[in-house]
Amino acid sequence: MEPVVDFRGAVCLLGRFPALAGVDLDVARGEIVLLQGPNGAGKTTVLRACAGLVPVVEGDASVLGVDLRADRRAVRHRVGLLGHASGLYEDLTVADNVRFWARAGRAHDADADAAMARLGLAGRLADVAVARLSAGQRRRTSLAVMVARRPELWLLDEPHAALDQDGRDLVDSLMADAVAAGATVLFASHELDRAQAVAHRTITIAGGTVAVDRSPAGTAAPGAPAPTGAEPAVEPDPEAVVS
Amino acid sequence: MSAGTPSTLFRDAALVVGKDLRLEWRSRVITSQVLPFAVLVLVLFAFALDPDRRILGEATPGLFWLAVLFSTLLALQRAFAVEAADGVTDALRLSGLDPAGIFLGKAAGIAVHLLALELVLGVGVTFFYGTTPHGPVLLVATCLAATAGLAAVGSLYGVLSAGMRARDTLLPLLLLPVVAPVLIAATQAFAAAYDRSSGEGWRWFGLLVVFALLYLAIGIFAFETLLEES
Amino acid sequence: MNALLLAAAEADPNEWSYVAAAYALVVGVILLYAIWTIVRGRKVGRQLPPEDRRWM
Amino acid sequence: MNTTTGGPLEDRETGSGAGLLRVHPDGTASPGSRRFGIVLSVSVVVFLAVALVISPPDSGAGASENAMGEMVRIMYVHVPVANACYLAFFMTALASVMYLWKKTEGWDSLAAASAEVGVVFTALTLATGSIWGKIAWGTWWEWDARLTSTLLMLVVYIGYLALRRAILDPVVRAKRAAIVGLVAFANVPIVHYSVTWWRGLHQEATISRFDPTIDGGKLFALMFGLLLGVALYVWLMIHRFRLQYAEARLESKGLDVALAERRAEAVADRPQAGAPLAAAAQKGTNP
Repeated sequence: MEPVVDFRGAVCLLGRFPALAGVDLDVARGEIVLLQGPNGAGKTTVLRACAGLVPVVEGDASVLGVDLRADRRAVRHRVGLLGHASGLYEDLTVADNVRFWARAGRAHDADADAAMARLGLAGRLADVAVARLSAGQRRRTSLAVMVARRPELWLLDEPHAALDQDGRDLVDSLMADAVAAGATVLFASHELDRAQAVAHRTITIAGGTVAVDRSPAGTAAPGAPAPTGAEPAVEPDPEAVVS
Repeated sequence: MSAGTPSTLFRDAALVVGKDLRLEWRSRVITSQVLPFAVLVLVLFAFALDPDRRILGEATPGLFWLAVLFSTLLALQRAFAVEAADGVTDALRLSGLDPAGIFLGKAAGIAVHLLALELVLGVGVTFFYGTTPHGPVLLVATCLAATAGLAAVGSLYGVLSAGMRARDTLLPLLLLPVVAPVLIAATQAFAAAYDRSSGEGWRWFGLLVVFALLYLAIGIFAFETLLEES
Repeated sequence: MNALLLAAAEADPNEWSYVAAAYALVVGVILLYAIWTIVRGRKVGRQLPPEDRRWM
Repeated sequence: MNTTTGGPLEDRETGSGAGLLRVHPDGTASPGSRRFGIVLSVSVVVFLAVALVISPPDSGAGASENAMGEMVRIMYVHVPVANACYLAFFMTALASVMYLWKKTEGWDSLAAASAEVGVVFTALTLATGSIWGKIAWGTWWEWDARLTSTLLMLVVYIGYLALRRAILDPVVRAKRAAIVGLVAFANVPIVHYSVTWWRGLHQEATISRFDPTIDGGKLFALMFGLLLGVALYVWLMIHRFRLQYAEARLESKGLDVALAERRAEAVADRPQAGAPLAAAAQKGTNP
């Protein structure tokens, strides 16, 4: 089973600041992995590095079999990133945005319409300009773009933020569906109760390094690689984690 | 998608230009702000140059292109502010769109806006300055070539200064000296058309074409590098 | 135009002052620029560990 | 430190070449550049003597109406300075191409250093050209093709330097500056042709250009000037490049230190962030 994310001592600089100071990270296909850690720990940078947006300047890093140090652009159209920013054109409507980004990713309008329906954006909201949307509605639109594009690796930065109860449940079920369809999910969150219920595995990031990598078997080992030889769909045991 | 085939290149360009035109259709920023600005510039020129003394008529080609140039700056700032807002640049990088296609699409979108502007300004100089247009073929050809050049070099510098400190002041400083040849050539070609001495005008047209092709080529090759954050 | 040039060709004492101004400008500006560069170099050099100043 | 081989010129000029060769410990000078600088400053003095005193004024041997008299001397500085500015911008373009190809910091530093030196030389080209114009045309500025295109070139490269100041991230700055450095140079011939045709249309006749009758003494002064201009450019570049390089080193200084500091945050954070998780982990192990 080839790993989807494979980082070895990855260093990323934001300007002159080492946001990642040597990260070892493994994510296997079909896993849902939670990144947690304090503000400024480097969670967002891990996600952006996985998307090929931030260059890895030292160490080894590959995502979906693409060596990021050799060509970090090649992986971009195969991943989906939900960041803090919406990535939407304010003056275009919800439907305009979802269709444009879906087409850019070689998806069909039918995929875009289905995604909007799934996120509860069909109907009246579809023709509203993004500038008029609430934060939660924008979040849903960004998620609809993601769903329509069907990425192989989902990178979600605090996906639950700004959403109502319904929306949060929806995010969880979207992640489960994505994994069922053969994708992989790596997400960062501060809402540990909810997030750990969904995640197969939790990785704690601190100071730009992996502080704790808690594999499903429950062994806490700093910087230890995940058991990549294991079966893809690892049984999550939410009760054990949350209790 | 660093190496796109020609078909994906033009597909992506069409997608981007379609998006930009739709964006203008929904927001009307160019129509309701830049266009009136361009006409206002024509009126201000008349105030500065005393309309009774026939200076306006003689200076029409130069004033026309100067008004186009100033409006181009505004149109560019609008076109690239849209791409820099709220994570859109990241989304573009991740979109899988061919960077050269994005460049061609942005340039085409700007070109369409500029051609609309030039049409209005053309009517404006005829109406306000009393200039009678001659040599329509040369006039139209000059507009097309000059617009292509302005759109190409403008898109190149627009993305270059996007997301940068002090970009609003930097863009004119970088762009205006580079497009000075367009101002000269387009003005001379227009003057030739108005004077019905179009033989000279076609030489200027040739220079405009060379300019446009050069900057289209540079943009296609450089845009991928410029789109990167680092 | 020719008359102008002919006038210039006559040994005009004024001409010398223009020539002197041109030379003073060139020498002065290059000298100031050189000094400014060297001063900046020393300022930056002070903050840099000696092993990074490879030209030494 | 090399204190030998003080040439006769240095000794005559300074009395002690050895003392002069001692370079400032913090500066951008090296014994080699120091020696070069001393030779250069002596050459400048010799050049001034040749250009201002020894060489004859232009008497217009061939056609008397073209005589330039004393003002021919301006040419001995104007032409070399103009030559050096083209050299500098050519170097910027070359270094920009090399940066885009090799992506190494040194080429970026070279491009930046050369652009700044080039701007200084271009400003001097314009100033001396303008002074010459004041004598020849009676006005400080004439819309002469060469003056106009040089002015545009100056503004383009001032823009290049402004761009470099506007970007903080070294890699982004290097990439964008390289593209602008390249575009600026590609623009030079276009500006040249457009401006030349433009003036060609309107000028009633070409007003006297820099074409005096060149003979022995004047040719020597001009050649000496050209050589000195190139040498001055090289000497300025040595210092300016080292300065740029030192600044770049300073910017990227201490990655190791920064990494260690960053990793130390993890240790500080671990008690708060890791503890509840570790507890959870223990529960997970023994269900």
